[in-house]
Amino acid sequence: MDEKEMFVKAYKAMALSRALDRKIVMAQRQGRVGFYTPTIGQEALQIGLSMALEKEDIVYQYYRDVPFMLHRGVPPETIIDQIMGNSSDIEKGRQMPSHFSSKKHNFMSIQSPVATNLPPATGAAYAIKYRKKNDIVVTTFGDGSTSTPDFHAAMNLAAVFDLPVVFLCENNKWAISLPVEKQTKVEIWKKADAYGMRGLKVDGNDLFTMYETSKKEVERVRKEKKPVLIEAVSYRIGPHSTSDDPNKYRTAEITDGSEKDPITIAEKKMIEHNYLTAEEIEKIKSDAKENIEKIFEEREKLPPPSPDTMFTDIYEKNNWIIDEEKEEIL
Amino acid sequence: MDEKEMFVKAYKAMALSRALDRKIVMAQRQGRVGFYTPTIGQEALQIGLSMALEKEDIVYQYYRDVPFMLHRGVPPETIIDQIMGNSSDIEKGRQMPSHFSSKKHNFMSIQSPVATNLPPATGAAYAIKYRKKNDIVVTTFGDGSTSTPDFHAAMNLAAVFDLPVVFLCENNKWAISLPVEKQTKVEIWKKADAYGMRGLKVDGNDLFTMYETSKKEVERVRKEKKPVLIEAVSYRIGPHSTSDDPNKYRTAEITDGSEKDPITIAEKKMIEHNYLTAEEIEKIKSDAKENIEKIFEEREKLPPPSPDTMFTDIYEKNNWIIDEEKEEIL
Amino acid sequence: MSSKQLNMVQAINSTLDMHMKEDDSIILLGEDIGKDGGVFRVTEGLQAKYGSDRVIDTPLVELGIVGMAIGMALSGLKPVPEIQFQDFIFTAFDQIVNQAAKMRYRSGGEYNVPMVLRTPYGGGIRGGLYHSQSGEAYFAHTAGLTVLSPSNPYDAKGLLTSAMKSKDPIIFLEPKRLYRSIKSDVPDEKYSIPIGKAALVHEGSKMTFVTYGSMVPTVVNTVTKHSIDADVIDLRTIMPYDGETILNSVKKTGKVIIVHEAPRTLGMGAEISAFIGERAVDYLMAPILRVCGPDIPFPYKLEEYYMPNEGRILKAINRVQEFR
Amino acid sequence: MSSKQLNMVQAINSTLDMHMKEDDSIILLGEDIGKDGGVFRVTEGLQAKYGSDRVIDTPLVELGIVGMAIGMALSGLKPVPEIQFQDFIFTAFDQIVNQAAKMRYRSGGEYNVPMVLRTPYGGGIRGGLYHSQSGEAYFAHTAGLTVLSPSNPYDAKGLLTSAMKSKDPIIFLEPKRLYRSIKSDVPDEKYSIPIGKAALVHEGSKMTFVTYGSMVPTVVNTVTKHSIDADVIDLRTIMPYDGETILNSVKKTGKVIIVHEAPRTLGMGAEISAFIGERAVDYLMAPILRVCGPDIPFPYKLEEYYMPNEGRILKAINRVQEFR
Ligand SMILES: Cc1ncc(C[n+]2csc(CCOP(=O)(O)OP(=O)(O)O)c2C)c(N)n1
Ligand SMILES: Cc1ncc(C[n+]2csc(CCOP(=O)(O)OP(=O)(O)O)c2C)c(N)n1
Ligand SMILES: [Mg+2]
Ligand SMILES: [Mg+2]
Repeated sequence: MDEKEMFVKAYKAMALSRALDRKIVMAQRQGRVGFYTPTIGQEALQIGLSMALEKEDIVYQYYRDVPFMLHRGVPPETIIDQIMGNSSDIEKGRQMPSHFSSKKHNFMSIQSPVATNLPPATGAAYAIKYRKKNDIVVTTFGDGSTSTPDFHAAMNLAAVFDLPVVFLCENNKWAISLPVEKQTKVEIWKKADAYGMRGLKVDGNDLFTMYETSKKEVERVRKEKKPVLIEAVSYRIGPHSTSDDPNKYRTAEITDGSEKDPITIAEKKMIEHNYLTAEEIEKIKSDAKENIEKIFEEREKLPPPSPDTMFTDIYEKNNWIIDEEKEEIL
Repeated sequence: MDEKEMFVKAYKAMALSRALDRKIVMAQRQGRVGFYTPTIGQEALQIGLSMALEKEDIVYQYYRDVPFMLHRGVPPETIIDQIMGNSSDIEKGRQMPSHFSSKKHNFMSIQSPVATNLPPATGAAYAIKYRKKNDIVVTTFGDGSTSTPDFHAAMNLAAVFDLPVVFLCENNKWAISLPVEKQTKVEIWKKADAYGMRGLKVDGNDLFTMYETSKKEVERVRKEKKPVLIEAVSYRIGPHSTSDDPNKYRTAEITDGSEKDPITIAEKKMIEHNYLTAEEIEKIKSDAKENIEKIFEEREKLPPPSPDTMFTDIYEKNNWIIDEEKEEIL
Repeated sequence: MSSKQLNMVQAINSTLDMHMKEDDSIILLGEDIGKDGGVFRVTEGLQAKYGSDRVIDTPLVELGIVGMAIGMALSGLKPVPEIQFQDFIFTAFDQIVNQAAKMRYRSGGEYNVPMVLRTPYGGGIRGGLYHSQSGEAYFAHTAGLTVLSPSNPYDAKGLLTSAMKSKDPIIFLEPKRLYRSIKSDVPDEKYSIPIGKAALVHEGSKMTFVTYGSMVPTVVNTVTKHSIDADVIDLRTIMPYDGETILNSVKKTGKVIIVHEAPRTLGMGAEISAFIGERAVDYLMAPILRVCGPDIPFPYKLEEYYMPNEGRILKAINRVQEFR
Repeated sequence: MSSKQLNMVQAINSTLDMHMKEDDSIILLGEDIGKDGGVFRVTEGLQAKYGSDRVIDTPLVELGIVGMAIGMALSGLKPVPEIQFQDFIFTAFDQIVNQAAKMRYRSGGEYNVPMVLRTPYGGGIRGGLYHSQSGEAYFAHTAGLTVLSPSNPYDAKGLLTSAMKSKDPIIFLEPKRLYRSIKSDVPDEKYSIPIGKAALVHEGSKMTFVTYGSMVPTVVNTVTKHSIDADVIDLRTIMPYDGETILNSVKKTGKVIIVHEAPRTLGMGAEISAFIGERAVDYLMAPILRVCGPDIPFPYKLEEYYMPNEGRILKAINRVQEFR
């Protein structure tokens, strides 16, 4: 793929995920979706990193990574099925919306307790190194997540054992209602110093910068088998989740979103680089919207999982206790 | 107290704790003591800091802080009673040796899970600040403890809330069998940077340096109500505990201990400063030894706590379950 | 005596307010509890009223919230930490189990930890695996902890008031399913419901229900609707549970059904059943049944199959009725 | 078939060695397990033999040890993390309860965590509050975990071999009190003891003992010494426990005594008792008794009062014998 194709693909994923985001937020307001964590504003940083990865690389992502997943080839159907918790959902309707999984694309299964995906990411990287493979592991998390025990544990282990891990902090400046200045007194990328790890900050709103930086860093991690902490600076344009009311705790720092919106920034550059024309951009956007509308209507019709699916996958094989409880309940 | 008196007191505490240490290690070999974590090598750094504190300051110490406790006025009897777990033990024989408590001296109760004393230390500091008092909190821990979740949590909270806490890392270079280079890739004092906290390293084997540094730092913490991380560099001359055999994992880096031994260093300086003569030093040492011998023999005769003491202090008042179990057992 | 119709969120909010007004040693701390008023709005308005020193928005670290609260308690304050969802408490589990619970004992009584840890628990809001757990058994199995759970706004106020007076760590479990679904008449003045005393919320003679928290309305409604001649015991205090009240009822009825949302295996039902099996086996006229959550993670889409409901309770009633 | 007289430390060590030789996906990790050979010497010699890549000395972070092991397991390795003392596992509790235990379920079966978490547990070495805990109930209450505990060197090898074959997370609890106190004949070749199957280690007809881990020798010795006509069931698998074997015995004897070191309230005894109360109440000829650790922290000096012993077991025997 040449640069142009690559960026066109990236832009399309941005547009698609924005369309999906809008649709789900709307559908939630209409009572058609239970819950959702909007990703608006974090498209560029996720996709910029994704562009730098290989298919075999493993991602321990978090709940706000829909753009990442879409760019890496997870079909919107898979995303929507999870959000609906329908009978086609990989996870069999077990998890809240936004807690995706897709083994086929080397995305792991998302949990709610924040940052607890980080220590397992180091284990995956250990396995890669032990097997002398060339893959790397990416793990993502928010600014708030840097305060957790799991962040500390994972950062130190990755550093001590020289593991090929990219720690991507998606600094959207907020952890629900807590601004990042109250989360910690330093810039996040500097936390890498405490572990003897490389750390850096990058403008996460600019797809092009994000890609350039990611490419360099990913190459280094792959070659040197050493971790890096990338702080991608962005902004949580939307609410924390559909249950959240940001008016309680923040005034509208972003008036119309157009200034810092990574999609607007990407569009300008796409035109500058002659990768896309304004018309093509409009077409991509309206196609994305249409596409998502269609898929959503379609997937919404799928039935919920059948009740007996609730009683599998606790273990490889049910024990007698679960079988008995299943019988009592169903 | 003038400087001389202060240092003489400090030296006496060093000598006393060394004598006690020797006695307990020996008694353990003779089967008269169950377990112990020797403190040899860490006397100067603890006492140097202790010299800089006020009586009201609160200490969340760890299991290797006997010198600290002795210097701050905890009688050797109290220490030995805890080690023996006898009927005079403040803790009623409930804890393993080395897990001391002395409210009277503002020492907290020691737990085994390492570094879990650190988050509570921040709460104590919060209380001080909230009540507009002038005290500070000191919390101590080893180099290995910096890898724990609790270290990370406490450091960040102390920094974010500007709390008057001295984090004293007693870097004795080992965490049982793990050398500090394998614990983390950076020098410990630098970890403070990750929290926007002041951090510094000091020669923990030199009582005088340790005192000077502590005095400055303690004053700053008290005045500015901001935390500090002090890495006091030392060496674990003895085994991790009486159950440990260091030959399994380390060669004898210290041949005879005389070079880095903080007591030897202190003695030289005491003589240089004309605080003590060589004869006085010898006298202090032999007095300490004699004193400890006497106390140990005495305390060893005390009976164990009576069995019914086992069934108090779970709650302010026993519930019926505990009462019933007590009756069944006794 | 004046009173108000309040839901549980309002009852807890006003009780916290009442205590904070009287006692400046009370400090609330947790994630999003201040400006935001808590994700369930339980602490709404309290930061505005008492300042950000007393209603602290903390960084994202449960271990730190609990650990810090322990230190506050040891220094004479009365901390009330909130864990946003009980599901997230496990990162702080060591501080709870190894520090708070054992402090008084290990220090020979020198130190104690008067802290009231509040946290919403249980299902009913489509929260899936990580916003629905009922972990009371983990705490009830831990010596040194006291575990409370109200089943209505009136009890919430009374139990919380007792908790605030306790000198030991309290785990105060708020059934989030009942936060806004029921109201009760809550007196304006202070009152307390003693720790360790259950309530007989329905009286009868043919069987005994033992339950607590979110399942109390479900059981009472089922019993009422189907005119079942049953005692329904609302534990209110999960640990130490009120053995006496249970025993008196069982000796009268000879039949027992225990209902809770938490997984069956080693859930509170196991302890209650064993307690009865130890001291009232000769009064039993039927098997002791447990109607509980199954031993599986809590599912999102099918949550109504997870939580005990009228149908399952009726099945259990039929089973014990068949026995004679 | 050749065999050797081994103690439990030796049996576990040689079993790990046997599996590691065959399967290079097995990785051991933990504090002081490599150069030092583990504080109980269970992993002695393995780092020298298999290298520091396969027997990893980790930094001091249980949460990281378990979390890293989970990631290894998800990437096709077979990690065997060691927690130095079970008492220290709580800082890793979230990774165990919310990650390892729920991974298969939450991912719809896409991912699973084949990890064998080893940890010494229980009293008997004068370890006080933090080197003596028996926390099996915390794990057994957690859906998704399998909990094993051997009571002798032979079983240790057989159970560990089954654990190594499991595709799900195993909590392998080693009763440290028995590490060196008993030997048994351990065959050199591989064999496995099935998960979920108890052993009837003493046969009789008048009463049933249910026990496991460190208490098995205590119960068997008491029963033998006093010629008690009793079944003694060694669970071996704590979760899922072998309900069938328990039930068969109880139906025969009508009297049950459950013995374990862990605190009584919500200890495994509660579950076993409730299980019996649910399905064999009409066979019962005496109260179901529990002889357990009390609901207090584990004391140092008076530890012999904490752990169930011959005297307390005899008292329980007398109590059930009086009943008829
Ligand atoms: C351990 C834990 N505590 C609390 C929560 C509740 N919670 C969910 S997301 C969130 C904020 C996370 O902020 P950040 O890491 O910055 O990610 P963002 O949502 O901003 O992308 C909180 C507190 C949780 N999920 N897990
Ligand atoms: C959470 C926890 N994990 C493991 C242990 C076992 N352990 C006791 S001390 C120790 C090493 C501590 O090293 P360090 O912090 O450097 O202190 P030092 O003993 O060297 O003074 C370990 C691993 C423990 N007590 N707590
Ligand atoms: Mg954020
Ligand atoms: Mg050390």
